[in-house]
Amino acid sequence: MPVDEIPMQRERAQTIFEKSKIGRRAGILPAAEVPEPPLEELIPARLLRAEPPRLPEVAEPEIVRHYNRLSRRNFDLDSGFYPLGSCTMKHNPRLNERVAALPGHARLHPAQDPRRAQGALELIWLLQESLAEICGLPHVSLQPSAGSHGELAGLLLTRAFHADRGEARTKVLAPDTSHGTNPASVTMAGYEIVKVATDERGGVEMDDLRAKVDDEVACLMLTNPNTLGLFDENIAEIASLIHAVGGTLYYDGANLNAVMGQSRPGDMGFDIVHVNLHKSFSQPHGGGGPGAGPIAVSERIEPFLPRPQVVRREGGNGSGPYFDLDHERPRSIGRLRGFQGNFGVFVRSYAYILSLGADGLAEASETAVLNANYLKARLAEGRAGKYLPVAFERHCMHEFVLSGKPMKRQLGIATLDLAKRLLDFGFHPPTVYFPLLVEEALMIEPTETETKESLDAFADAVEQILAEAEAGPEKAKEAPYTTPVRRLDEVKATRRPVVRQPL
Amino acid sequence: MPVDEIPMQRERAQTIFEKSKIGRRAGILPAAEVPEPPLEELIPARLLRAEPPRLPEVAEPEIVRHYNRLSRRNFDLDSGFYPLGSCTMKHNPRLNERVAALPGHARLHPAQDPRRAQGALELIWLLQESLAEICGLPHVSLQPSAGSHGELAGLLLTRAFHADRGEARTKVLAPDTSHGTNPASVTMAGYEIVKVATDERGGVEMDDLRAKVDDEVACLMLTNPNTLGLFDENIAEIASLIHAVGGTLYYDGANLNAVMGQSRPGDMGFDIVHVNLHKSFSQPHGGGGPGAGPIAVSERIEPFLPRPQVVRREGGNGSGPYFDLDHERPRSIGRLRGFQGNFGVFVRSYAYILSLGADGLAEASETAVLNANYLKARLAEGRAGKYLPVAFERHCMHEFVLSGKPMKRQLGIATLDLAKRLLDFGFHPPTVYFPLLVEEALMIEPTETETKESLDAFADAVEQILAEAEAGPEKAKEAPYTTPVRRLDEVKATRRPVVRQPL
Amino acid sequence: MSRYTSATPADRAEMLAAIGVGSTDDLFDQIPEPLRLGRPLALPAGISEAEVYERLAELAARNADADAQVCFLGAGMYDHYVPAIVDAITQRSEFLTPYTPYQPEISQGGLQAMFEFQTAISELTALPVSNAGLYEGPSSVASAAYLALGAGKGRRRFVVSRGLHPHSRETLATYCEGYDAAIAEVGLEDGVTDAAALAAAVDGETAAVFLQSPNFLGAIEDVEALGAAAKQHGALLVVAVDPMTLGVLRPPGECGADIALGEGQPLGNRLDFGGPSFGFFAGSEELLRKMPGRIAGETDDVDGRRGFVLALQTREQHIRREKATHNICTAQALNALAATIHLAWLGREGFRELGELLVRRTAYARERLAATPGVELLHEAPVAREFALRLAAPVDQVLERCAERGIAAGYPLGREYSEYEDGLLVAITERRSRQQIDDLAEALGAAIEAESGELVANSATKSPGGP
Amino acid sequence: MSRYTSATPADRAEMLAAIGVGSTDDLFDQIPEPLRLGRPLALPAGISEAEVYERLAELAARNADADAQVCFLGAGMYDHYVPAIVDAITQRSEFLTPYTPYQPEISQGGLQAMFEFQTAISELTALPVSNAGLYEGPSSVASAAYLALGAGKGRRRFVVSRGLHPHSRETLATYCEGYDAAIAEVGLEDGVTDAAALAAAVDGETAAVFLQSPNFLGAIEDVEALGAAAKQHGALLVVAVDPMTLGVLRPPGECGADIALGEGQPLGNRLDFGGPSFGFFAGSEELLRKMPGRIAGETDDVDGRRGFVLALQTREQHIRREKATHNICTAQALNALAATIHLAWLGREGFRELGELLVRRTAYARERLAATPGVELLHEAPVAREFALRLAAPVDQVLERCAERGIAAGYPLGREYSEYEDGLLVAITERRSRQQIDDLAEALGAAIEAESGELVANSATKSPGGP
Ligand SMILES: Cc1ncc(COP(=O)(O)O)c(C=O)c1O
Ligand SMILES: Cc1ncc(COP(=O)(O)O)c(C=O)c1O
Repeated sequence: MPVDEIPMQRERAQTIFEKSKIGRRAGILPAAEVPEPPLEELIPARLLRAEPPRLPEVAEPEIVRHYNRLSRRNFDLDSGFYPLGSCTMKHNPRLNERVAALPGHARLHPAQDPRRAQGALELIWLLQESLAEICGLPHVSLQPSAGSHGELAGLLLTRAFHADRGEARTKVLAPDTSHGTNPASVTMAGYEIVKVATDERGGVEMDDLRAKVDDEVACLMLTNPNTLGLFDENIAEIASLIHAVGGTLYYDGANLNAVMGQSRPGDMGFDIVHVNLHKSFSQPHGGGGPGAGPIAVSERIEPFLPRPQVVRREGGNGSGPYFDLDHERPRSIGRLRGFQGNFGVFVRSYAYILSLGADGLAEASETAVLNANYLKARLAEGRAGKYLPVAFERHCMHEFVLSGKPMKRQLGIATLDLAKRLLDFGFHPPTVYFPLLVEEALMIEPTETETKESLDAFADAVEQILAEAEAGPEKAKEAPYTTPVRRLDEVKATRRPVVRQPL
Repeated sequence: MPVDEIPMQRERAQTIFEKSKIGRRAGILPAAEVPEPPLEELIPARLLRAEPPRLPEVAEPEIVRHYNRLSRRNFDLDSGFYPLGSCTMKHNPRLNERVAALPGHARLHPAQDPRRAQGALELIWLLQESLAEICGLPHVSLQPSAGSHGELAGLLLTRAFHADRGEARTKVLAPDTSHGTNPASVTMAGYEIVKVATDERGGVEMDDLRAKVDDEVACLMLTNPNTLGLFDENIAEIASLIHAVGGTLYYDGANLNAVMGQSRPGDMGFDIVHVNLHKSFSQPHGGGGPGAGPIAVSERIEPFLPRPQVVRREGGNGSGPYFDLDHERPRSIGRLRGFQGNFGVFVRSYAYILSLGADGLAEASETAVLNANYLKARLAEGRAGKYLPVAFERHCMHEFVLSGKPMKRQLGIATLDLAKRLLDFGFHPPTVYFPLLVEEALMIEPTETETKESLDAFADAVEQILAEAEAGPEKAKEAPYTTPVRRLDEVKATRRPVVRQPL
Repeated sequence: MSRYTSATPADRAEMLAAIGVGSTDDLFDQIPEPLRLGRPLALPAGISEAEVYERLAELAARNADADAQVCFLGAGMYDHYVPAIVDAITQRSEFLTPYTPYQPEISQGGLQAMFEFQTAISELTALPVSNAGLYEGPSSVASAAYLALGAGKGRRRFVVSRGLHPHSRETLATYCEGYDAAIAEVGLEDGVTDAAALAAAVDGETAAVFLQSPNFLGAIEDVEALGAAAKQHGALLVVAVDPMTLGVLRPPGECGADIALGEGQPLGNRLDFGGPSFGFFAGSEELLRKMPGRIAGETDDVDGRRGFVLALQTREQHIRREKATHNICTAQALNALAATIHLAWLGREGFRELGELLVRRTAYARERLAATPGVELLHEAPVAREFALRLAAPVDQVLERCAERGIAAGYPLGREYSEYEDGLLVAITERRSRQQIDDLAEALGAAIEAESGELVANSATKSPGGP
Repeated sequence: MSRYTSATPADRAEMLAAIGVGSTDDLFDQIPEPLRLGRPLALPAGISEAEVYERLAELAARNADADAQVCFLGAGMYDHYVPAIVDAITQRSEFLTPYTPYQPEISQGGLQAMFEFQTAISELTALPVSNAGLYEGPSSVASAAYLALGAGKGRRRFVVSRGLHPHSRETLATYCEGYDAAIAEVGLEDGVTDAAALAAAVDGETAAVFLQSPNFLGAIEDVEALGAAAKQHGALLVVAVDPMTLGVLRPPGECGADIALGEGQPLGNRLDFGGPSFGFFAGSEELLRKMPGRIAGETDDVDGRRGFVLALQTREQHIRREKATHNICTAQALNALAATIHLAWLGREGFRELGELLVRRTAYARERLAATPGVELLHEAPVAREFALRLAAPVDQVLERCAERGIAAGYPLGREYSEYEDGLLVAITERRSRQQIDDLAEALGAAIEAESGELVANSATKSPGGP
């Protein structure tokens, strides 16, 4: 059968600006209804713009087609398995989109008088309470806009906490497996990052930790389970070491999906936790946001929480309790952003918590761990077991890390090649080359919402790709073949950056 | 470069029933909150079902993936050019979906007391008034659910009209170019269809018409412009011929998109018109509905309109006018369906009329005719002009018909082959093999919402396909190559029909 | 004015040149001058999207919808919860905007969805063949009659239970003018079809017998027993059913029905003031080639891939024209898809559980309301999700008082049944909580008590009506 | 409980067997017993979708949103009409559910959308390079400060106009604790930044000068003139702008700004009680490699097809870690897409027209309200879409009275500016009709008149507050 070029590939990329034609338009505006003097009569000419920005001129039907076709050039969670480690690509319920779109939520102005935003403030308060219970810490602020924002908040809280005690500490410890946002946040908060080694069980190297813990240490940042998908069994001892020198313990909650209703950061001894609502709590990732990174903290950190804080007050003269924005927080670190945070995200995550409830959340984590260990077991068989050994041989939590080192040495294909070849099989590849300490790392997080059939199909695909590679590395090295575009020249994009459409 | 199978084709069709696994589920229900006796205590066992229907057992994430992936196996108007003749595949504004979804519309129960559905009844009334003006006929009923339903309504109105005058006529005339629903409706209405020939200008053959007009003729059904996309210049004379013998003149409004604000069926002498809201008035087709087929009628037909009719009444004792359902219509033909018709469609079409307004509607028809004539001109050039002559050489209205006869004889590829090959170029083919009197017909309706660029690209594709065919017919005869499935065995589907998933 | 066109002045000039005319007006020359409108339509000028939205939001705000009122209205359409995924999927352009799948190679999504829908309906009704859907409920009844005429070699008579939805009976009567067929109606006894009268009414001229279960009064009919008469005289047995009850009620296919049909709205479709929804239509194997509407069938492509097409098109108007089994063309594909998704979401267990929930909450509500002073049962027949009451005060005024308390208490039977002027039909869905049912009882009781006194005064101020 | 999992008991058994453990509990053994929760979370049990919907609808109903009130609130977020296509497109799974585009071959949709967004922002601001978006407005200001520190070789001082949004100033202060940098604030004169004071405040230690135009009081700043001081001392000039005004106001890039940033909500994003929206961030060519956040760049694939990738990733935390230009990872891609679609929908002409409409309606409203007894202008500086008033009666009570008439009359400046206790900030969008503006004037006048009398009594009953 004669084959034509794959339709997607035949269609060359063209931006909406290139589809512009003078005189076309989509939206029109209401009539002014008021006097229409020349603008110069209202605003001095030197403050006015000579030429309008060269936005595209395209009619609505072509705008719709442009973005609909563009959308098909994305792989998405609603189309297939997306085991991107550390990203918790779990099902995004459409119910959450529906309730977030209710006018009472979506059309509420952020500066509305709290007395006329009681529903929104109560929802925020209810979500705060829910996250406090899940994290095992009494106080929550929903203000941070993402995990990294939560990290910065946590470090600024740490700084304020120490300053309040008249101390100026300089160092923040984090394991070498930590996510890039951790050290980046440390620097932004004005601290110096100190790396702690990882032991042969994949946990914190205790001797190295002991060696580095002193009273210059402001904080230890941990992810637990960590980015290897392993729970650090020494967490209790770690906590007491840090607390002994007066430091705070920060929990990077990106992996909370492993322990909801099973184990709580607060009970592990953490002082500050951030939660990625766009991971464990089903906010869709949107191709790179929006998300939200609420923080839960212990009593001693509470005084420093960002302003404003949503509080529940007892109503005066017999009227029931009501909800308010508390700006009077003298020791607060202040604002991290405008208004009350990513409220639309709060609505979705609160709907998710209501839907699952206590038992549902526990079952979600339990199944996430079951799925991960099952896939890990499947990938310990056959060729995968031979070429892609697991980095640390023990039960994992919600994700696990394989090493492509033998595959690279024996078959001549790198982790990147395997990832690209997986694209031809209709799977999103795992996270690759992270964590850094595992050579040719493949970090796999199936999540609880995948079927056994999906996990099996993925394992079979890996097996098949390795079989292809035994016959020769070319197939994988040239992959992908069936994607809208094939391997892209990333070096060129950085060497000679073109970051906008020339007009 | 080694090519893998096209992703879409690699993915074999599997129904949701085949994805079922015992014990899985998506939706759950609220608790009963009331006593829960065994059903047998409430309903006699012999009236109860032993085994529940074998519906699929699938969790929500897989349901979403199933239908999302399925959706990509459709070609749609928001993805590309869709010049399906007689179907008016014009842009479907998303605004219309938004307003139709407002709870006040979407969640209104059809049996609501008219005094508590004033907004809905007013909207219906406003749409009736708008269509009356557009059609040039004073009275409108929105009840029919589609064009064919409107046709049946029109013929039953005709029957009632004659019966009221003590006449029982037997024949309905329609040109040989008429759409299949016309004769089918005629039979359902208990009439005998009589075909009228088409003249060399593509209009009604007047001599044949004169020969067939007598007092047995209850009605003449016409589409004008007709299915050849040509306006019948003799319409005035035709009307007087029919009226002279006491028959009614029915206007099949499927092609109204050609004449909005330009010419009105009522002014042409028609008594009854149906309008396809899912064509000229932008209701999305939904892959085969829903639609709506309102009818506009003249004074003499009005007494027989379906029940109930939405009317505007002057309020008693000083209160303003209000809207009501009028069931008291003694000479009415009665109901054609339940409740008030496809209200959700009315909302969309009324929003469309509000958006365009008087000038916008006229401009839409003007541009539809311009686009059709331009594409016709483009296809009169080069190979298309040689192998695909236009059936009737004159200016067309909103669509035109080509004949693939020379192409078939000289290049050995049929209209069907051309259509299938167009699929590989990312175009929806025109309507094929209709109207019947044109051999190897290709009926092309670009609509007003297409860009010149789309029309040019389509003409270029036809040219390229014909060039391929000059080199040999195989390419087209085996097409398509890049679609999710290739040519399907339709004979098998009818010979040994499998119309449900075996379980 | 909002336009969705792209032709710029420059485009127009180029295109006119290519056509070889000076202006678009020349293209309209073929319309005789006297027939050109020659003036703008008498409609307002077009307005912006924001303004259209405001205008329609104002109209919508003047309707008491099922969010604004607690809704116990039924009579064929019910306030079920439509899962969010139904909207999310049906609003995808790929399902929303295509035409009827005439080109199967690029329409597999829609065609497979039809095939899945047919399978689901076949399962619900326990009949082997289903079409891909018709307009809605009542007109589907008329379509079944047309089929029966075709199948019934010359028989031109229909026997219809008075329990069949009034809109269905009226629609059938309308169509029968064209069918040149007669209708005999059989009354109700204690809420269900009078079996003796039915047996007496059916004869050798009868093409089909029409029943509905649960019938319009909510009563579950003994279809099998009633159907015997039809079988005996070789008439088709056509049964209209409420699809939401088929998780628990014996399906028509097991009761001897030749055709099962009904209003599909309860399955994944919103109320929409009555439409669009869809009608479902299933039948026995023998009727396959006589069915109205589209039918998707399974087949293979040239490479052996499984695929779906519109099967048995020779039944249809675009091929068979005046000899077609029906005139339907555009139907309700998207609404049928919504139903298919809703059914998959409920699943085998959920669908049965929903049926049970309806039956139990309905039993509770029926008992609770019947215990209210001034309220009694209109009939004692078993019910599934809807039931009929008699009120000791004028129904319209009672409804008005309940409405003022934010409750749409039910459907006044007097609208359609003169013999039940005092009748109220109450519908239950999973959205009607026990609390809401208790509130209804409270409101009904209060309204009846209030009305019992002041009948005269009240009805006086009512008469001409007005909003 | 609603679950989204698929593992049936049978699945679990098979999977556990393959893993080689007896129960999932064994898998949690790695968590030391004392750290296992060992009890259910103290949260309610899960409920059905229909119930969750009801619950959230009840909460939503207790908010006075911009449908329930006529909204003149602004202060950084504005009630613009979001075209229907924005929702339709951004709700498509293909845009809604992917992660950040780490695999460009299957993320061209998102990457090209970023590239188009960057182009649009670059056009609006008249600056050559834009990133793909940051969290929101105020935190973008703090990000600019971080960039300035990096670029400013040791300079640790910022000069900030008091016209910069209070949330931005407060956020900057919060971040500066970590930056170890000082902030000098420059006051306002007649509504605009005090030029002399600004000139005096900037010195050789100043890393950046922050202005906002229109500023928080709605006044348009003479950015070019004010910026001179920054240029003179080699400090970066950072200008926060309202994107909706850039169709008519001189863009920052033409006023000497090194960085232009702002709150993106007015572009295609709904109010959402303050988020999610996005922050935009554009700068001069030299700053490209110092920019925070994602940046999409154009390139080719191995076959020469045009494609897009995340460019300059060496700036970012996942590569550069502690030396990264910023810590941001998940940002606001979907919100930026909404803006891109909205801008394409408005188009070159529509965007300019919208700016003109805002300016003219605002001029009308400002004049109309200033003519109301008890109302005067807080400043006379030129404005674009928002303006400040002084009221002759306590602002809170006046607002309360307007609210009772269904009008959110504006933002009480006293909340953030003690010097403007009597100040009211009024915002205009294309959704605020002339009629609504006239109604506001009427309501304000009436409220002030009513209040002027009964100050004492009124404020007494007010104090503790409560809903
Ligand atoms: C372990 C870890 N920490 C922190 C983050 C940062 O979270 P966010 O992307 O929400 O800023 C991520 C997200 O990728 C992560 O995986
Ligand atoms: C000319 C013509 N008449 C009638 C019809 C039937 O309209 P509907 O599909 O709405 O029943 C059509 C639709 O294809 C048509 O093209």
